Amino acid sequence: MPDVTVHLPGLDLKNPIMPASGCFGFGQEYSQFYDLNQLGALITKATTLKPRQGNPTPRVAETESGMLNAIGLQNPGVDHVLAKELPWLAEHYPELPIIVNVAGTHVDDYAAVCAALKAAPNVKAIELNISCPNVAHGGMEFGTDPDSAAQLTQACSAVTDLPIYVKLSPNVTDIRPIAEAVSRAGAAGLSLINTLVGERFDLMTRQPILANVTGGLSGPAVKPVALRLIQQVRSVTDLPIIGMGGVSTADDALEMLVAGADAIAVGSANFREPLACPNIIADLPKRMTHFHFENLTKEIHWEGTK
Amino acid sequence: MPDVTVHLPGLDLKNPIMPASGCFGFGQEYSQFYDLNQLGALITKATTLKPRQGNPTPRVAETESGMLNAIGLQNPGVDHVLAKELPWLAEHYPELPIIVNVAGTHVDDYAAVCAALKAAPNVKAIELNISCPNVAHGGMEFGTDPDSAAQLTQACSAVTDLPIYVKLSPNVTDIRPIAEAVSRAGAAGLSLINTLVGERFDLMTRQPILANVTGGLSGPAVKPVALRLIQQVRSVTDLPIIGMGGVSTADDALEMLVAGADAIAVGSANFREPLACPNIIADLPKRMTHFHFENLTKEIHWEGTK
Amino acid sequence: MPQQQLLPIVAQHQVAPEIYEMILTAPDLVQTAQPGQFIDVLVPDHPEHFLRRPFAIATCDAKQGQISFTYRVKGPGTEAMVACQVGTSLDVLGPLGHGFPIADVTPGTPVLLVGGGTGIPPLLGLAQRLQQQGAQVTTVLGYRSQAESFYQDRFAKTGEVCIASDDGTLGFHGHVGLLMAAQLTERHFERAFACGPKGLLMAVKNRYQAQMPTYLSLESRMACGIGACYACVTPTTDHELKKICSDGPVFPAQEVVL
Amino acid sequence: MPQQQLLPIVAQHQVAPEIYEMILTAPDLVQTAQPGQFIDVLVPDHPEHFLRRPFAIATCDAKQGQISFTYRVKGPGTEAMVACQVGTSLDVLGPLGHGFPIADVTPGTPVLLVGGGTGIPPLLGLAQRLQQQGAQVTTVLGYRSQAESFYQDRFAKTGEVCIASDDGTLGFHGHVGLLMAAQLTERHFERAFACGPKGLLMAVKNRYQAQMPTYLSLESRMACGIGACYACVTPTTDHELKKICSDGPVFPAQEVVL
Ligand SMILES: Cc1cc2nc3c(=O)[nH]c(=O)nc-3n(C[C@H](O)[C@H](O)[C@H](O)COP(=O)(O)OP(=O)(O)OC[C@H]3O[C@@H](n4cnc5c(N)ncnc54)[C@H](O)[C@@H]3O)c2cc1C
Ligand SMILES: Cc1cc2nc3c(=O)[nH]c(=O)nc-3n(C[C@H](O)[C@H](O)[C@H](O)COP(=O)(O)OP(=O)(O)OC[C@H]3O[C@@H](n4cnc5c(N)ncnc54)[C@H](O)[C@@H]3O)c2cc1C
Ligand SMILES: Cc1cc2nc3c(=O)[nH]c(=O)nc-3n(C[C@H](O)[C@H](O)[C@H](O)COP(=O)(O)O)c2cc1C
Ligand SMILES: Cc1cc2nc3c(=O)[nH]c(=O)nc-3n(C[C@H](O)[C@H](O)[C@H](O)COP(=O)(O)O)c2cc1C
Ligand code: FES
Ligand code: FES
Repeated sequence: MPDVTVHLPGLDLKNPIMPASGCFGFGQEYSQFYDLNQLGALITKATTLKPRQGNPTPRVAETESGMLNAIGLQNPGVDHVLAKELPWLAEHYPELPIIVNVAGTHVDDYAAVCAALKAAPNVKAIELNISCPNVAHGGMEFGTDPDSAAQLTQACSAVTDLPIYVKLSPNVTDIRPIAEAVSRAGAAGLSLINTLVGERFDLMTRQPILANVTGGLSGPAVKPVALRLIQQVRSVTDLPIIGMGGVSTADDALEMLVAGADAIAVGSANFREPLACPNIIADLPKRMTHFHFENLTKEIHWEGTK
Repeated sequence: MPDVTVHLPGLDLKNPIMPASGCFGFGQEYSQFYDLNQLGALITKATTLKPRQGNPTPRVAETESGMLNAIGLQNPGVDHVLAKELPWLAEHYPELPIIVNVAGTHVDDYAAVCAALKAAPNVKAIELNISCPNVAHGGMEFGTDPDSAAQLTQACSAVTDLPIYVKLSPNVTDIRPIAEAVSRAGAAGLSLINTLVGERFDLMTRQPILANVTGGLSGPAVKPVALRLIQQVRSVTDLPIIGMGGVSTADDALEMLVAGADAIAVGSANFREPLACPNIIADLPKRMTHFHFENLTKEIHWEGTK
Repeated sequence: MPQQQLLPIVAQHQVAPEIYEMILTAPDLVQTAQPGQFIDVLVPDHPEHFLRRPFAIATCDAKQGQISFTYRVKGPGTEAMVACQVGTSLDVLGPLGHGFPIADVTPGTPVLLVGGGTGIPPLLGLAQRLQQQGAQVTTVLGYRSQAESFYQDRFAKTGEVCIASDDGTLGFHGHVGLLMAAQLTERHFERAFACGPKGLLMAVKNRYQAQMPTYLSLESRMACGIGACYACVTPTTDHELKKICSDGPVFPAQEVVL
Repeated sequence: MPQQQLLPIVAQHQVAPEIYEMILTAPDLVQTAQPGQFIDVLVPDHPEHFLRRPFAIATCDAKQGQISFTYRVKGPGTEAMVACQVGTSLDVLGPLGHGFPIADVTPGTPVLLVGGGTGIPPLLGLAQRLQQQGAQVTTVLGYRSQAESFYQDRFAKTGEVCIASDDGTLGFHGHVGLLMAAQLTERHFERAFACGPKGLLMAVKNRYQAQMPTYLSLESRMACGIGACYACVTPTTDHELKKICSDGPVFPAQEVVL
């Protein structure tokens, strides 16, 4: 039986598969379909200091083998997350490691959310969202500039002992300097990719389908871009990488691990197939055997990234 | 009957559909399947000053609803193109407007190709490829820096009377300054998008599928990104735009025209469906009628870009 | 509790131009599904159509263990569904959302149903259930034209039916809002239910929400269909956002801003 | 001249583990197709599998107007093809490329065919055609194992057959290169044809290219299949690049660098 455990800062995972931020709420909905204890971990919807209403609707559109979303960080705010969502998870899935995706507009509010999360013992790591393309001040500015990204990472690390995984944007000319900057600034790991910016038009109305005009592209369509960015970032840093972007099968997950990821988040695939995560988890050992993988350590990363 | 003609600098087109560079050779192969006179125009494979061998194989890989290529600008060089390819087109399709895609490594060799093309009367425009992601010096440096892009555009405009359409890269944090820079430098139009950088791995060998490691992603998967970039560029310039990226149907073409394009190039779709271009050309008037388009003037661009 | 199931297609037929009815074997769903709930359907054989498509359950036949839904061909997904063969199966999530609240409707209660276009099918199941409960059902149906009309005969078996068409080729000439203003102002109802385009929902909301319990079924582009992604929200009168997929799709008219 | 056609599937059956044979009605193709040419197949019902898949034509039955090809299930595209039903059609481009040059092979000429794995099927059609022309056909076939072997009986009808298997469960123990070295050095042939993995092609090239006209069928990842995209090139001995799809897939061994 191949070994599917992975060990990352703050996260001892029985398998590398976790739902991606924003695609799984805070877990309650998908718990109607299966026991979330099967998951390696769970990444929550973005959490901001104050509740946020997000963007007007329509907020989603379909694209070939993918989708656009412009949710705009709607969330109930960190107080509610601490009072309701995290305790629900702790009560029903006490062993499940939770990663809270933290978003904001300034260094201060990001840091305030990070500091507040100390109160929740089931939170094992923070994913710092510096790459939301869907709100005017959704952190995307942090995600496209190495210095701002580093400052934010440093400020957040200063207020929490939790490991911080910085979630990078694919919408940049060169992702490597940003990865290097947050690495130097104290990131415990990296998460990539967030969504690519895209849009669609309705031919009858000749208007953009999304009320926000642009949205974030995700799903199988973006997988080759995610693989490239993960491999490029792996080639400049040893930090653990939570890889994501178009994973729907165990083979997709393995391909991303070979590219340089250490764990895998599954986003939009949940919408198409509510059992996406448990299916991948069930298939993973079989596919590892098929492709002669014994474990999921750094050994499996493509040597070209080393 | 809706009016499908479009009128761009150097190009009076009976319809807006043309095969994209690199996906149609110099026309001979697809002429086995249909009469190329049906096309609005034809964009050739990249042409460089000297013949080029391109990258090692494998050069292509499949992705969900898309493909990666790393051909690496293999082409017979401008002399051969002038001696054989363009005359063949002139002989068999004397009325077909040809746009030659020009690539290079330095300002000088780009300009030399542009100057040489004067000799071919059927060449009606130049597409300046400053965005090939697949060779170390394939112009991608020009495509990611506004100043270099502008210098190159200026140098090329100086040596030819042909209108120059500058082909932009999607692999940048912000495409608008580059579009504005080449516009000021004398571009007659813009072409976008070239391919997104991506890669794939073979799970059995754990090696990249492409010998070049990375390749350019094209096909339906990239369409929403193309639509976004076309709309964004349209919002900062009045230059005509040849739009491309994932178009396989008349509806795709219309969506791109609404986003701000003035003509449409069809690339990878030719591989899947050799009749992609004539099919789109045949469907276009029907779909225009269905969606109440009377013509394809700037009037149909989404007003948000104006 | 929503389930994911592969439901065999028993029949599919066209009921009007561009409008098809699909009947599925769904012995579990018929046990629990309420009028107004919906299913989220994976388009078969088209993995490139990435998202599921939500459709309201039209009718539930508990005896046969079958549900039906009725859809308009709008885009590539519904286009592909027309080609689905009897005997193959659809991958379906359901029942999803909350249906029309009717448990407390007592025999003899006069109720009004107002539907337009593809908002009509779910009202058919609702009308049938209300009739079974002994309610006195009046249905107002709005079509584009006679040629595009469907299901009048089936509604006729559930009670009184008033029909409007945009072009006047069938029944009242004009939209259902005008029909209600012209023909129903004197009539007494104790509950109103509506499903259809925004203008229709507005007309019903404005006319009835102050007088009687009024329920509207809303639509929105969805991704997850179960409340996890925040794609489908609608603003409420108390400045909150509710999820149409899991808090709705049926809402009390007074609760939502259209 | 290649054509695009919808070719009905007459039959599909498994010939070995993971290896399937598909028979298509192709009255036009059988007129012109030459052994060694290939077809480029669109995977049905899977628009997300964007590119066509190239497969060598295995046999041509001019009387029945049918062609066959034989494929190994490797990835998602061929996996999906296994599910194709008889009666449905495949969207096919073909015949593509240049086949094995055999027009000038005269009756009685001893010819050698060497194939391995999925390189074996196109040699079957070649062997049949050479036999019809009166050539004296010897075929060397390499399999992984007896369990994964196929078509020996059919080759037996065309002449002498020598078989090797990697694990020794069938015929000679070892790859075809070793078999040729062990059993065929004394034999006289006047032409050699090979199709299979790179190692096999190298062995044939090295052993025979100096002695007699030797032809190799190459493979490469393709996009257009017709010479328009430069995806599938192979280096030649005179430092040029040739397109496998349109200049090949069959090349004189002396012309190409493997
Ligand atoms: C709760 C609910 C119940 C519905 N019930 C019915 C019904 O009974 N009959 C019926 O004909 N239609 C119904 N619809 C609308 C139906 O879901 C869309 O018309 C359908 O999904 C369009 O799919 P397509 O493939 O034709 O279009 P595409 O344009 O290919 O759809 C692309 C994506 O957009 C979504 N989408 C497109 N248009 C709409 C829309 N108007 N509303 C919601 N999502 C949309 C699709 O679900 C899909 O995810 C309902 C919608 C909702 C939200
Ligand atoms: C001229 C020619 C003739 C061929 N004849 C046969 C044959 O008779 N029988 C047979 O089993 N196979 C043959 N092949 C190989 C066959 O094309 C691939 O095995 C098949 O395309 C794999 O598709 P997939 O969907 O299983 O794999 P995927 O991994 O899904 O394929 C993805 C893409 O990569 C391409 N690809 C993957 N592997 C290969 C490969 N080894 N060679 C070329 N392209 C590949 C596919 O065509 C497709 O475009 C031939 C290849 C060529 C070039
Ligand atoms: C509907 C939706 C909402 C998302 N919300 C967030 C979010 O709140 N925070 C975040 O960091 N990423 C968010 N993402 C991005 C995903 O976490 C993930 O990075 C991206 O979708 C790529 O993965 P996928 O292709 O598997 O979906 C969201 C994605 C989708 C589709
Ligand atoms: C095989 C292949 C070769 C290409 N070669 C060139 C090229 O030589 N010059 C160029 O400017 N673009 C080249 N492109 C990019 C296309 O012209 C086009 O910009 C891109 O593929 C997006 O369009 P599509 O999605 O319709 O393919 C190539 C694309 C492919 C797939
Ligand atoms: S569709 Fe996801 S929350 Fe409603
Ligand atoms: S596959 Fe395009 S040139 Fe051979």
